[in-house]
Amino acid sequence: MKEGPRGARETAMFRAKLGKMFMRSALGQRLFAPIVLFALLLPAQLDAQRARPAAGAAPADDGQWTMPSKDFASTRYSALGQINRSNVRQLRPVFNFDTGNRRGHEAPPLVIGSTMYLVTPYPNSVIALDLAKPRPTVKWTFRPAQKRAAQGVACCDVVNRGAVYSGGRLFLNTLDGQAIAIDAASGRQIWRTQLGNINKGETITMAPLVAEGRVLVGNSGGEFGVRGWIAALDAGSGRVVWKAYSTGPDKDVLIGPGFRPFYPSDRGKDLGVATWPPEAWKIGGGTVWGWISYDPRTKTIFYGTGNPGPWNPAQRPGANKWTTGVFARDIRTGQARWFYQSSPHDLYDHDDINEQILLDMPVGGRMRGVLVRPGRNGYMYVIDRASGQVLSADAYGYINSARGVDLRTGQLIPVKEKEPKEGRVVRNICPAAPGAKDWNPSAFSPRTGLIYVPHINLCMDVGAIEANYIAGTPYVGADVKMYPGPGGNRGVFTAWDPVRRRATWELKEDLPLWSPALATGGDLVFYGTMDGWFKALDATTGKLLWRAKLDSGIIGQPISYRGPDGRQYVAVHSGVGGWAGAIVAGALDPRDPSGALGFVNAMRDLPGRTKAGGRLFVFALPR
Amino acid sequence: MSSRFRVSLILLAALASAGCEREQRDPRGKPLPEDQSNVAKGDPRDNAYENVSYQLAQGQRLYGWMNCTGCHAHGGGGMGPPLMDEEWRYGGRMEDVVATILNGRPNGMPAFKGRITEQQAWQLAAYVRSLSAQPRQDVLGSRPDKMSTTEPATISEREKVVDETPALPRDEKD
Amino acid sequence: MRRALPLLLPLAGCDTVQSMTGGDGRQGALFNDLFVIFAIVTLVMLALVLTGLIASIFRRHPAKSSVPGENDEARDAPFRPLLIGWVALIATGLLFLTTATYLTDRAMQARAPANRLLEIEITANQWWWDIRYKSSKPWQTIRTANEIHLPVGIPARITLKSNDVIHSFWVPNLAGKQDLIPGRRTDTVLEPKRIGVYRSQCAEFCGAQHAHMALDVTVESWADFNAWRVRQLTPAPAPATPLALAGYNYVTTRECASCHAIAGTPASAQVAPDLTHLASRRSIAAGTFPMTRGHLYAWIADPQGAKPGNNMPVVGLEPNELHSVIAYLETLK
Amino acid sequence: MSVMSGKELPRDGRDLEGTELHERLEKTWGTPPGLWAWISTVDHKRISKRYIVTALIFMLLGGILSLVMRVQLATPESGLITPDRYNQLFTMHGTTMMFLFAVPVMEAMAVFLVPLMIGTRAISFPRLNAFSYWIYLAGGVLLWVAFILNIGPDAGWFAYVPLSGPEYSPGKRTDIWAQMVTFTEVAALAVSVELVATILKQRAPGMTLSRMPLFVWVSLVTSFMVIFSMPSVALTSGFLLSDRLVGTQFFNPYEHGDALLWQHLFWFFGHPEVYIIFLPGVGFVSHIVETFCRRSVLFYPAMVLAVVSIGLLAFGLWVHHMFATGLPRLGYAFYTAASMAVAIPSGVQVFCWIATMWDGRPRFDTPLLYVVGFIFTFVIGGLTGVMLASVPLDLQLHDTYFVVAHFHYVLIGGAVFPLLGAFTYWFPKFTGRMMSERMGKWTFWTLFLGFQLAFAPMHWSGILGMPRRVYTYPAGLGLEQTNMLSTVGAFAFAAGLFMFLENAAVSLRRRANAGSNPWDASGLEWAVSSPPASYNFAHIPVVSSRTPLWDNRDHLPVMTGLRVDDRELLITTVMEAKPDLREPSPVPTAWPLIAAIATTAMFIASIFTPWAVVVGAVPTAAALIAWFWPKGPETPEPVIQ
Repeated sequence: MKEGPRGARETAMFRAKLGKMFMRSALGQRLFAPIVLFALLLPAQLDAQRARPAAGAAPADDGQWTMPSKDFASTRYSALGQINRSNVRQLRPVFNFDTGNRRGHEAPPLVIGSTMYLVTPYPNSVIALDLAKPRPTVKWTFRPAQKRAAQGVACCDVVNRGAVYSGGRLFLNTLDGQAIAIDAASGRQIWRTQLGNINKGETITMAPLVAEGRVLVGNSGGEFGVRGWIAALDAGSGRVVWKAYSTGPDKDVLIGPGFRPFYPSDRGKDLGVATWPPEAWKIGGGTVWGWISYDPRTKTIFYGTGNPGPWNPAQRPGANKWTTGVFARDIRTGQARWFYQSSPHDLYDHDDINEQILLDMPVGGRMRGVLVRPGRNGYMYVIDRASGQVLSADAYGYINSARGVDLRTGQLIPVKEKEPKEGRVVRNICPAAPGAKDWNPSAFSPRTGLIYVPHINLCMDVGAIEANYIAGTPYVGADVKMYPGPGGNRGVFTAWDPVRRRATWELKEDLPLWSPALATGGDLVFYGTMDGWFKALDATTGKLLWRAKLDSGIIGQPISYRGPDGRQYVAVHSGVGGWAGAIVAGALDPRDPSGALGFVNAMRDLPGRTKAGGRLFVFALPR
Repeated sequence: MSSRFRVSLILLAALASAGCEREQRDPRGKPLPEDQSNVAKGDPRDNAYENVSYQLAQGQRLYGWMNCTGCHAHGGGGMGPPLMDEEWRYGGRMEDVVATILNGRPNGMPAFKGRITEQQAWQLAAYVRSLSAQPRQDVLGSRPDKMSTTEPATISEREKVVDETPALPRDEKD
Repeated sequence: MRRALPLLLPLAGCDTVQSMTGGDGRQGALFNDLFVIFAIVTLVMLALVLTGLIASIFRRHPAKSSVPGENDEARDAPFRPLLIGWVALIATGLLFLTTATYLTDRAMQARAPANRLLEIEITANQWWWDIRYKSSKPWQTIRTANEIHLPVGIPARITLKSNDVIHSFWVPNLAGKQDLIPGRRTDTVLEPKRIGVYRSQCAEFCGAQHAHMALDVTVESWADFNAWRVRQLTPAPAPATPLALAGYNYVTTRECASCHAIAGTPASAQVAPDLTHLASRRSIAAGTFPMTRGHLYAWIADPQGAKPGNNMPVVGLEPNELHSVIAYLETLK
Repeated sequence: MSVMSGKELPRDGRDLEGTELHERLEKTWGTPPGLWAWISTVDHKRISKRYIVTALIFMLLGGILSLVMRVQLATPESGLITPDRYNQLFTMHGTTMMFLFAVPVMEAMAVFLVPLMIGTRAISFPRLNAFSYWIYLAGGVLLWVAFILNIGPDAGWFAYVPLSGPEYSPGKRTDIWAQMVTFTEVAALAVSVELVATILKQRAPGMTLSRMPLFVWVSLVTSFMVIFSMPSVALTSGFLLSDRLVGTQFFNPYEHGDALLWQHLFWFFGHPEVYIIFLPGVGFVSHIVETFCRRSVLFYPAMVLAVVSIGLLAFGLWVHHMFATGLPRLGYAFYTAASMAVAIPSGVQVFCWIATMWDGRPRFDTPLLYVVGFIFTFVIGGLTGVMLASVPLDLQLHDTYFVVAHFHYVLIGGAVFPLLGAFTYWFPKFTGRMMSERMGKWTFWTLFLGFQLAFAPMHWSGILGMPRRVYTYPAGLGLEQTNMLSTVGAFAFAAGLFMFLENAAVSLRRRANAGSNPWDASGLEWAVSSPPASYNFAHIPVVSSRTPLWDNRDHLPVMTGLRVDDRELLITTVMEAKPDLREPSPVPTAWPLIAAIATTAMFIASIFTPWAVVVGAVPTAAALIAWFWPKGPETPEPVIQ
């Protein structure tokens, strides 16, 4: 990709001219026009105007769904196009399956061959369904042995974000901190490794990523003063190959000579200690509970680190490295390549764990290998995959707590008046603690070149108080009340054009969007709402084309697959919960606005609009 | 005159017993009764903690210090169940709440035995019960000097959000 | 002149560690100067009044026979110039004192250049002081309690805040008071002039143990101060004896660790004084007792004994636990 | 011009003289014996005496508390009383002395003396006067019963938030304190309104503003000060109560309330309060000086001007209580200047008294001794006050024992010494009996020396770094000797007070022998019998000078024309005191007591549930309706000249 900006433009112009000449000629019009047009326009789109998944990270679709993000580039794009804009209205449920669990179902079903695998919230049972049968039946169920007490240290409902299939095995994490490999055929446990310690508040809720024979696992517990880490386990044995902490001395963080951060503020010795008050890094958070992307060409993983602990910023002066930032690491050794901190000295629990979609796209006229991530702090970051340079950072939600990102230094420019202070409630901070977008990932369609971002529009009041660290109990130090942001809508569904750096279209949703998006080759996007509507939109215009009401709110990850019968299916879990749905899943009392770390205040109407549930729904066109 | 005097003395004594109980300030807490045979009548410490303002105020302070807020918020719950409703998973008497605090419960409530003193557990239990309005309401102060948790915040005026859904032939429902 | 103040105070005897007469800080010295000025002026005024009073009592008054109230108004007239003079004298005196006040206040407010300032943040709690020495390098932040060290001759800016009620920060030997008010941030500057040990005490009524809310102030040479600062940054040593180890195990896992922190150990709680260098401090429980083994025993065995109502509970340690806890705490130099 | 009469009225008693007139008037105005009459009386003299006796009882109680505190502080680290109890003790001491003793006793003196000094038969709004006493009594009893039940307030007499707020003062202690403030402020406001109306509209004919006795001037100024300052504390104690009881956020910094709001509002009342207590002392001293020097006080206009200007300045210096809070420095200069400026009018007053002594023929009877003690003590207190007005000095001296010494010098020196002098001076008027002069002199010297011994060392305690409101102090700070001296002095002072009461009690048992004007004083109050008859004046006197009894030694001119068979007052014009109207005066009734009981029940119950305000409003309203129910045409009639 060594094309200069001028070269790209000239190529495009040449092709356009060529096309016009052919169109004008009689021969072209009659015979060749359709073929030539297709041949000329497609590469023109790909090359000059549109983003496309990173080469090698998003292989051609085989109709299966083996990992929650669909591919290493994290596109959540299914190329299946049987269901499309014209026939989606006939979509109807073909079967459903009750998981028997009534907490927040954030996991996606996986489909490998003719088997579908479900992972429930705690106790994290794995259920294999045989799709070959006319009415799918349970092949086997796996119930991991785990500690009940883990439920007490799960910050935001006892969720699990899914398993991964690789080489005949399923890999999943349990709430009490284990990584487990099971045989996909039999449901038999192959190995299990205890990684987290719930007595310190460590849990694991993330879905692992498997590549290069490594299972990548990170911990949760940023609200408990744990020390964040990511570990690579040998997929065969479950042995820990490397483990990189998010705080502490360089040797713990696996920062070595190969570490070349783009910005000077990230260079220096042992910044994971020096940017903290003494000892604070040991209980400083930076957990890795979100999404990992992988670039097979450079053997690099990209992942974000969570918030520093406690929330009350006065207790941790300094930049608090390496929390709330993106790491690029060598998957083989774990050695860090670069780091970028989107919220230095995080003030608002803006974990930086959101998805990074690996794209190749023109930036300033030149094709760059980038990762695009809608950050918790409300900025859509475009970061160079090789160097860690922020190429652009544009607000995709309402932000009044920052003035922007200084692209020269990479630093977020905070608004002083919105900094939480001890002794006085700071009001109307936007975005709120869950950010402009929380964990629920976006989808990217190479057909439209748009990123589909399901996100939220909440603001909050924060009253910071001195947090007290007691191992295994929450370490937060803030009273929070959230409420709808400007406009009054709590959710937004945005189609973002990464090249033009703006939203192409936007859809307001009353409730926060807590479910991820799915894009398909039929130019459709699917997502669910917390009151149980499963919706399909026109991917180019955002027009609602179809919707169905499920028995409980949707926070699950929708997928699409080709069934054994060759038909395209769309599947999603209902089962409201998570941080936003804790008021229903945990039966919280709406009279206390500070419940669920302040989320209850924004969701007081949810119990009247949906109920707890846990059921898989599969949709298809009529036969 | 003397009979009136006697009546007022009795009234004063009644007031004294009522007033004194709520206003006692015993920084060392009440010791365990020597004679435990009378368990049926309830632990005598119940009243000594939950009807005493000082002990409730101590419980309120500890509720924050011991990070109860982190899981149970200010009664509404979060990671842990709400405490301001009428439901008690493990019993709602003082003794039950104290036992829950000290010994923990299997679904995630950590044990605080050895982390706080027994006296502090009783203070906490008294405060926890006050969240659901169990003890007398004139015992605990109206609010702490912290963010208000009785008023919902609505700084940004909430407008009615129109659901931009077109009329569909039928909505699928299972 | 500042040495003249003690002369005015015969009972003072000598400067103590908690006395306004010390003048051991820049503001304290200015206070002394101004106090002497006020004392002289007010004593002169008092002398004038008393002279007049005594003279009018003992002067030879006119005979008693005349009618009361006769010609009173006419007899007022001769006193008029005297009254005007008296008012003029008072007004002049007040003007003089107001000017002296204004100039002293200005001198006290004069701030040293920021680069020479030491930044300290003091948070008041019922009934102890939480101390943080700030630094542009966060890892050099020092956290301690109930004791501050200051290098002589270097101004220290002290940021003050409160976690609960209103307190007042006051080192009489060094400078005047500044309240610590919840919801507000206030600050003051201390500029000690003499090496020494001083005592500060909360000066705004703050509840049950207002009387036992003191702060030890050590003013020392720059070298000594730096040595202290380096020592404060070191984490607690590992316990060396079996007894201390038993104490370590207790302190870092049991009730103590729910409120106190000791750097270098798992105990990281923040609602009570930091204990990392407890044994190096001059006193226990915010200036309630001197730091001795006996007082440490007394304090930990029954914190509600000498400081009733404070927030440290009676844990009820067994004797062997108490011995080991004390043995460990004594290693926290 | 000796007699101005209305038109011929058959019942006006103009022709009556001596015993017959007395009997007719006594039948109209008197209070018959018996419990019912005792409850329903509206006679300002009886109510004033109740006020004074009650206030003195509270003073004794508050004094006992201070002795207990002094015993605790006599030695370092004394374990005599717990800190919890000690905090209640000093809060009760301050609250009792300020709210239940000093202000009420000064107002009570005015309630007794002002109608007599201005020559009227009754105070205006006499039922309100009765009501104010019952309310005051209820507030005081509430506080003290609570204290005995261990619910005594413990946040200091100025109860700074957030310490006094819902989180840091659990229980009902502070609620009781705040509600007691409500009681006393209702009482004080009521009395002030009565006094203002009485002084402005009921002066004897001819008593123009420039002939008003100084004590009446002082009462007028302090009454206005009460009217302007009390609403401030009413507001802020209302805020505190609603924060504590229904969870409002006035003082919660987290919810953008402000702890300093309390201090501003409290001291906007609290500082004038000091002058409300001290100014009546100025009045007492002026009268005593005049009588015992046998010469009117020099420069009457300057004295009046000084009193008025102190009254105005008092509202401009509340911030000098808040110098350590870190308010903007620039504003401090104003408050420093205003605080120091008070020295000028005070200096004028001291000059005038001393010059009066110089020019007069002083007879050093006990009342004048108190004046001498007052001048000495008050001048010292005033000068330390000048020190405290200076920001750099105040930042050191504030909230130390230096301040404790200062305000005891000002309040005991400036108000209690004059008050004791005034008690001695007017004792014959109150009771018809003289106090023992010999005992009086012993008492004075004991009090004076005891006071100096108790409070002078406190200056040193403060300078040596002893903060106020500490229940103990460590050894080795040099505080042992000064505190021991203070304790010894406090007991001596207490002994002096006991001697004073003993003297009064012994004197009361003597035969009434004082006569109407034992001191040969000049004011109208000495024109009536001792103790005065229920109707005060058989005929309304007519005044033509500031010293009517000296200027008309043989026969005080009077006017007639008021009814003898009905309660009627002469209303005169505000400035010139020309006869204007004849106004009916209410008859005795129990409704004030019933209204007070209803109000008290509502106030106290509101501590326990806010619904009490709603429920309690009904009986209170009913009592008030009954109280004010019109009983027929009672319109004032003009005086026809």
